Amino acid sequence: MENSLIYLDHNATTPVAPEVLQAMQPFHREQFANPSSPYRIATEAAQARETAREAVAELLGCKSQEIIFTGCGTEADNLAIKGVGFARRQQGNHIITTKIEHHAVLKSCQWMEKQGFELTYLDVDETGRVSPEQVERSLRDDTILVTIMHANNEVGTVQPLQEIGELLADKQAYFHTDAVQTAGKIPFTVEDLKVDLLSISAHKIYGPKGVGALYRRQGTTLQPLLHGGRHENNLRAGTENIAGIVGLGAAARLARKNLAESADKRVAELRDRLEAGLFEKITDLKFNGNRNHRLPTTVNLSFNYIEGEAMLLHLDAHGIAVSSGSACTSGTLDASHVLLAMGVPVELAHGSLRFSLGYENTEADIQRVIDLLPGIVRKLREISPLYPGEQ
Amino acid sequence: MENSLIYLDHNATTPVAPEVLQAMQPFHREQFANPSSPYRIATEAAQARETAREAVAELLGCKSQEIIFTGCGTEADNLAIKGVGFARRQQGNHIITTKIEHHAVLKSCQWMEKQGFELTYLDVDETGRVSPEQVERSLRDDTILVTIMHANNEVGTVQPLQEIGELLADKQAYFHTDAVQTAGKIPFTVEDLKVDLLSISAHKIYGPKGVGALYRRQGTTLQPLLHGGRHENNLRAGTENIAGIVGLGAAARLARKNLAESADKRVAELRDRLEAGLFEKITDLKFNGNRNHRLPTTVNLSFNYIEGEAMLLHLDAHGIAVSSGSACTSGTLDASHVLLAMGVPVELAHGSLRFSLGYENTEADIQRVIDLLPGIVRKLREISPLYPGEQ
Amino acid sequence: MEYSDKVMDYFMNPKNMGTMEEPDGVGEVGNPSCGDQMTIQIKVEDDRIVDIKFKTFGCAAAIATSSMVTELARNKTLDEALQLTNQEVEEELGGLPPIKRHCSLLAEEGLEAAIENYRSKQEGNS
Amino acid sequence: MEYSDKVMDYFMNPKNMGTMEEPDGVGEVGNPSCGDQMTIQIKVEDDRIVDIKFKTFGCAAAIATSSMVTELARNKTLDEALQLTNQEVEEELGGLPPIKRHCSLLAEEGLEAAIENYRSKQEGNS
Ligand SMILES: Cc1ncc(COP(=O)(O)O)c(C=O)c1O
Ligand SMILES: Cc1ncc(COP(=O)(O)O)c(C=O)c1O
Repeated sequence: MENSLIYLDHNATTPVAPEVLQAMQPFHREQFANPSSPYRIATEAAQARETAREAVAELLGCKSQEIIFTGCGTEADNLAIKGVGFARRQQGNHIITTKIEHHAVLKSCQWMEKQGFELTYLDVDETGRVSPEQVERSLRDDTILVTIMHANNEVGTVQPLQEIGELLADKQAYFHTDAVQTAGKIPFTVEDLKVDLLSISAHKIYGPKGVGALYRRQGTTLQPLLHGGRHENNLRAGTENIAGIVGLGAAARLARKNLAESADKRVAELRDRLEAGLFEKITDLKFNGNRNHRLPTTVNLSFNYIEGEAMLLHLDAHGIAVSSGSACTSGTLDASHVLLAMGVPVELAHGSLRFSLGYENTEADIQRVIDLLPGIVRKLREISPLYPGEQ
Repeated sequence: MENSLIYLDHNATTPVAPEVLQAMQPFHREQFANPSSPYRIATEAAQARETAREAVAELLGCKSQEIIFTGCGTEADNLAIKGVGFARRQQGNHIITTKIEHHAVLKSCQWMEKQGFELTYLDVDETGRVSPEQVERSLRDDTILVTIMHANNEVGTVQPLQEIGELLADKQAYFHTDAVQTAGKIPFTVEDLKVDLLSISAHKIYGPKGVGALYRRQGTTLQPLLHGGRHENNLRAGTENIAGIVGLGAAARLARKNLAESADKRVAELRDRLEAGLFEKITDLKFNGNRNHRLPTTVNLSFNYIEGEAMLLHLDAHGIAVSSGSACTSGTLDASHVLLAMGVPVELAHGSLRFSLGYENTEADIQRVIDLLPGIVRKLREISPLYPGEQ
Repeated sequence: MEYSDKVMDYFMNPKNMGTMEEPDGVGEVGNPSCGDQMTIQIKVEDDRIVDIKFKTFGCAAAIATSSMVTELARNKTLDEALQLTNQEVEEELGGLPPIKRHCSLLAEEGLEAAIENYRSKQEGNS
Repeated sequence: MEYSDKVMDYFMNPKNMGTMEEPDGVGEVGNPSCGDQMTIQIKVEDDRIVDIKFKTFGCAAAIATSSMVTELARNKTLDEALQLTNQEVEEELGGLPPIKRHCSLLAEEGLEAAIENYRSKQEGNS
């Protein structure tokens, strides 16, 4: 079954690339030592960790001391938000974010509200974009943090971070972005975005699950989230997951190579072909997102009259893996908070599919979806009491 | 060099066992899906996670729903302490712990003090043991949590948790233990210890780094530390590190098998041989710990007149890896807080070595240490201005 | 989350799907903005359901339970059909994932609504 | 944390280790409860250090810097020797890990204390 799998859910997670897996291999049984120890084999592990840190820093265009390794993207987001909040309570009490953040940011912000912080949740337009003017209007003297994701995981809309970063430049508020969906997928540096803090996660870019990182501009005040040993410059305790960290480093190197070879452009072409093919064959289809500012990997569509999971399971029966809404929020039956914030009607939000492509996808993969999905949609529409029939 | 390595620092970390590594292998590139997704390959990943949960539950003698996977032992400790503290603030404000906890507990408790909680840090006797009576005397009406480690990582002293658990049975205070050094190394169940919360870490028992777990007795109120998706029963967000979790499950199974085969007794015999051999050949040696209540893997000794790191590096030059104090606190020059709390004079605390054995150690390994260390000690004592010469 | 084979079968190949000419009773329950809606039609002879059809907008569980409830109700008297519970529907399907339980309520309510509708029309006629 | 090869060499095979009969000056600095203590002895002829010995309780860095400072001071005039800084000692060793920097202070202070001790004895004699 796995052989014939067509995987189109790369925004949820990716397979570990062969070169990444190989880089990790020696750190399980051979160079397994705890890098905090002073003996020789431990020093080797510590060196491998620092080499990985440099690779991540190169991907993000920052200094290697500015990288803090964490246990996942979620932890990086939590560390940024709670770490800044608790560290800067003296300076102020107000945090700005958006309504379309990943739950790692949204739920952290909601928790901060319970701790007495004041939160502003910004609206987005119908393409999922925040306006810099609105950020500016929401700024207060006591705003200590603005956290706005780089690209949304569900619809792929990329935010105007540079403009927002510029208007924050002379403000006391720190600027954090959740770049879990963009790091390694589109070219940028932390200087381009003008951010102080930026979260990434290895498993979204062909690295292992269970490791992420937070970029923290030098001088940015932060409290640790995990207290304990003096690991990661006293900002993240816990024996380092050396194999995972080495894997993130290798994934960062691979991502740079792919970007240098315009792999992002190739994947965008495939994605555009998929989108065009589906629009050609399926009526009552709605595009969700922003065609000018979008991740190259992602297309999100709403199929009127039918529900997303039903389509997804039919595709799965043909060995095609896609997502309806965000994988992280499955286990809930609510419609995507992102689509709703964009003003998509609830029925259409329930009827959405996200296709997220990866570097290993082929034209044949795309063609198969274009061949199969219209029949599935027809079948489900026949079952649907909402469908008025072909007009 | 690695071939001839004699590794005697298993309390710091362990190599991943071959069977554990093998169990993890399929989850990097084949069954790599995000287990939250509803399609088939994701379901397989979710099943692997649940199988691992059962294995951990079997090791600890609890229900599998009572296991929360985390990113490391440190995170499990932080989750227990902060998670209970924030969840039970209404019930009370007082937390009891000891002076010899791992920094993951100690620093979490100190942070809680900054958040307005009141902490009691219990003393230990000269063997590193807490007295249940003292726990009882320290209990208050507003005590919401007692956190006492199961066995200390530096000296191996095992605490009388059962007695403490019994006296807490009719109190409102939850009982947490950091069992990172005991789970899988000595046989016990959570019922034996009468605890409500218990932390473990995979890399101490031949599992991978970057994964741990918290046992949480059903009904125990807890707030998450990492907010985000609804993973781990809403108590720990972040895409699950499936390979790591499967590795922890395999390590738990291996640990049960080893315990069933009395591997703990064999390792204790080797350890006793090492201890006896060193006492026979080296004068002015001090035993740190409790010979009746001790981890089978561990012996901690103070070598009068000389300093630990110097011995450690000489041993390293011979390919022997040991620890002086806790690996997690290296990077600091303070003497071990554990030895100081036990009343060991500062010079002797500076002159301590921890040998922590593992299942792969042989008699030949031990003999080599007994052969080499006396000469190293002699050499360093000759350099030492404190050494009065052989009496 | 995982569906039983039987759920998947009833979802992929739903039985009694569609509409009929001149149904004797029609039930419409649910709401697309809640993610599911169901229409159920029955044909009644001698107080017995002799034909039954449904259409459902919703997830796999909603479609499968809709289909199953029509299977179970067919050839039952109206009173017997009213005894059908969502538990029975679920059990027939080999269980549902906990977060999908509410879907089986839709099916039960749909059938009830259709019988209700038939009976109120009968009263109107009599 | 990692030591340079030269630190390791001076630590594993310390030069000028030991004590001498009738030293002209003795310096004792540090404190075992802080983790290191050093004794340094010098023999002086014509205001020049002609022999020098040390003993050190402490970590590898403390032992290596002790040994290096004795190497650097030997055959220097007392004034020249007093010019020796902990930076020089560190540099000669190819650097020290940041958290070990303080150890090179011990060596500098030990040498100063020994020269001080010699000079104060001279004053007593004259
Ligand atoms: C007793 C104890 N608790 C907690 C920890 C922390 O575990 P981890 O390194 O997995 O974060 C350790 C080891 O470092 C330990 O020995
Ligand atoms: C935008 C975004 N932020 C954060 C996360 C969380 O990352 P992780 O799953 O590594 O915790 C994800 C993915 O799940 C994501 O897509």
